[in-house]
Amino acid sequence: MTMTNLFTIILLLAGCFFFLGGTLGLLRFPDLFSRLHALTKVDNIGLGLIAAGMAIHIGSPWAALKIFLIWLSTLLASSTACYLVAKFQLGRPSESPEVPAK
Amino acid sequence: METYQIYSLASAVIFAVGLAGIFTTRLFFKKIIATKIMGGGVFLCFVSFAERDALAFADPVPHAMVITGIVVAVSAAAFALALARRIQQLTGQETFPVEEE
Amino acid sequence: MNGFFIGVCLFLLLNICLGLLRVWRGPTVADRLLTTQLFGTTGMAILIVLAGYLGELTLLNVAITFNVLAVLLVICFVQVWKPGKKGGKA
Amino acid sequence: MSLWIDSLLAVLAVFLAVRCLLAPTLPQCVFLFFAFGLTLALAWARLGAVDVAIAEAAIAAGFLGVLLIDALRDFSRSRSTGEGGDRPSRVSQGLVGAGVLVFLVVAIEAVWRVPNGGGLTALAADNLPQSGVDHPVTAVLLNYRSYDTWLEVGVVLMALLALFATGGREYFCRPVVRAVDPLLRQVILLFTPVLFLVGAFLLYLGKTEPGGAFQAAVLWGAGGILLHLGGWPVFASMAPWLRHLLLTAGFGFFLLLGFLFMAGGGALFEYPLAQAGLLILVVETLAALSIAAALTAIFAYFNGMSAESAEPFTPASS
Repeated sequence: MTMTNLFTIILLLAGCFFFLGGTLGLLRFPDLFSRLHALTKVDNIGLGLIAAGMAIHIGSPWAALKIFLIWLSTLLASSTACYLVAKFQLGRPSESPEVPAK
Repeated sequence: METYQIYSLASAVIFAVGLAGIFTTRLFFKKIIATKIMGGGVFLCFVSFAERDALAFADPVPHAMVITGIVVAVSAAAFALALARRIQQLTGQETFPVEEE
Repeated sequence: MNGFFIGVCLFLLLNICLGLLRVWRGPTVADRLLTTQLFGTTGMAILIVLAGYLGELTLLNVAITFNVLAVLLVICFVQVWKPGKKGGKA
Repeated sequence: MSLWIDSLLAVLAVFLAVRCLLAPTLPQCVFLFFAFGLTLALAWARLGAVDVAIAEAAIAAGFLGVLLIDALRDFSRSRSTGEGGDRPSRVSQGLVGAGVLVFLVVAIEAVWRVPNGGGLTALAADNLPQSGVDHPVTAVLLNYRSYDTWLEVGVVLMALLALFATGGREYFCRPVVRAVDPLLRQVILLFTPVLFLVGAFLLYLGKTEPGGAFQAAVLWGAGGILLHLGGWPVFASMAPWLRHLLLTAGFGFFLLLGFLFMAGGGALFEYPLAQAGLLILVVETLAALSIAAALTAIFAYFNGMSAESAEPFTPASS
């Protein structure tokens, strides 16, 4: 086991932990706003950790640059998404089902 | 069991599921989605056989046909959706008329 | 090392499966929309891991495509569903 | 060991297909369908079909998703989406079930025992040096079987024309005026150039690596859609001649080129070896532009439709 492999394994495991946290938050939190909070923050840390781990494993600068750009624009995209969805939901009843009960 | 076998079996099942969906739902919208699912099954079948015939690279002909197919299927789905929406706007119907038994 | 990557992929896939419960439960369309974000992020992570594991760096381009389009759904949803008075929950 | 991933993906795809069609409400159905599309994209990544994975990710996550969300607004409003109105009688259900079951057995038997003819991989590999590009899928799409691609550009155009036939073209020319959040405006201004850049990158990549005209077209189309959503309906407000030129450029140039070389003594779409690479790049760019324009127009049309259904009795303000 080399040093880089060790780093990769640690980073990937940490990333998996954060992904699990995000999913549990999505499932367990009571309303949309807290779910947004769990999803768009925790998952991005998970993605960042996994991306860093794989960038170390692949070891090519071009791929590492690409992976970094992927992560950067995911950060941007999901914070935008978080803001937009939260603003959309603001002022609406938070638990209104989309179809009338039959 | 090889990789392509798993996916080609799944493709047959997915196609059958889509087929059943077309017949069991009356909603236009769901019928359209069911055809998309059938299409997914067909594409999966093609790509899995491309993987089986791989030499240095996977067989490019099915890949090219699937890419063409994806774009054509989306065009057809867009047209079908527009028709369904138009019918819904003009008549309020979302299903084919039900015949009384 | 390969076994470890496969394990990570499997774990992330199972994560997606768990997230599907939220699509089912809803209760609002916005909640269901959130799961597309989860799929987007998790899918990207799977693709990045697969790229390293299979040595197929072109898979990164798939991840890039995912990523630039994930936000499109949200923007469309917010813009299209806004004008109606009851659009959000009707 | 890696078969576990494949098995899980395959089971997940089947499960999602079933759940999607059994879903009691349409939003559930649509979002489960998105998940199905993502599963397929991952399956393609596993099967080594990177081109297909990019196309699927772009189409399923991008274009079709946008259309479905737009249409969902019309449909999820009505009452008949509940389970009650959507069940056929028990007899017909049984008949359909039996029929599909028989079909399933036949289909599984067929895919299980399909003869291994070796495919066309060897043929494609042998002719690759003469095709003008280095990536086999691009070679098939734009050289060996370019009439497929040509007709496909035509099909997208046809879909747009058929849309006009369903409701008149006024939907398409009617940009929907709506308030745009200032932050969203900035984000759209930031993301649209990125989409165009990534599209161009994929188009250029198509020569040697997975990528190419369709993937680029969908990304460019997504850029057009974003601009439309942000209140800049660039495509819908173009001069008509420019719009028509954009829409038909790919189809027309493809055809022109094909006949030109046929007149010179070759077969239809047989490019001269020396210029093949350059010609393919030009054809791809124009085809991508046309498809992108058509996709943007389709979305503009859909959006015009939902504006009508939002306010049924007032004429559009612009």
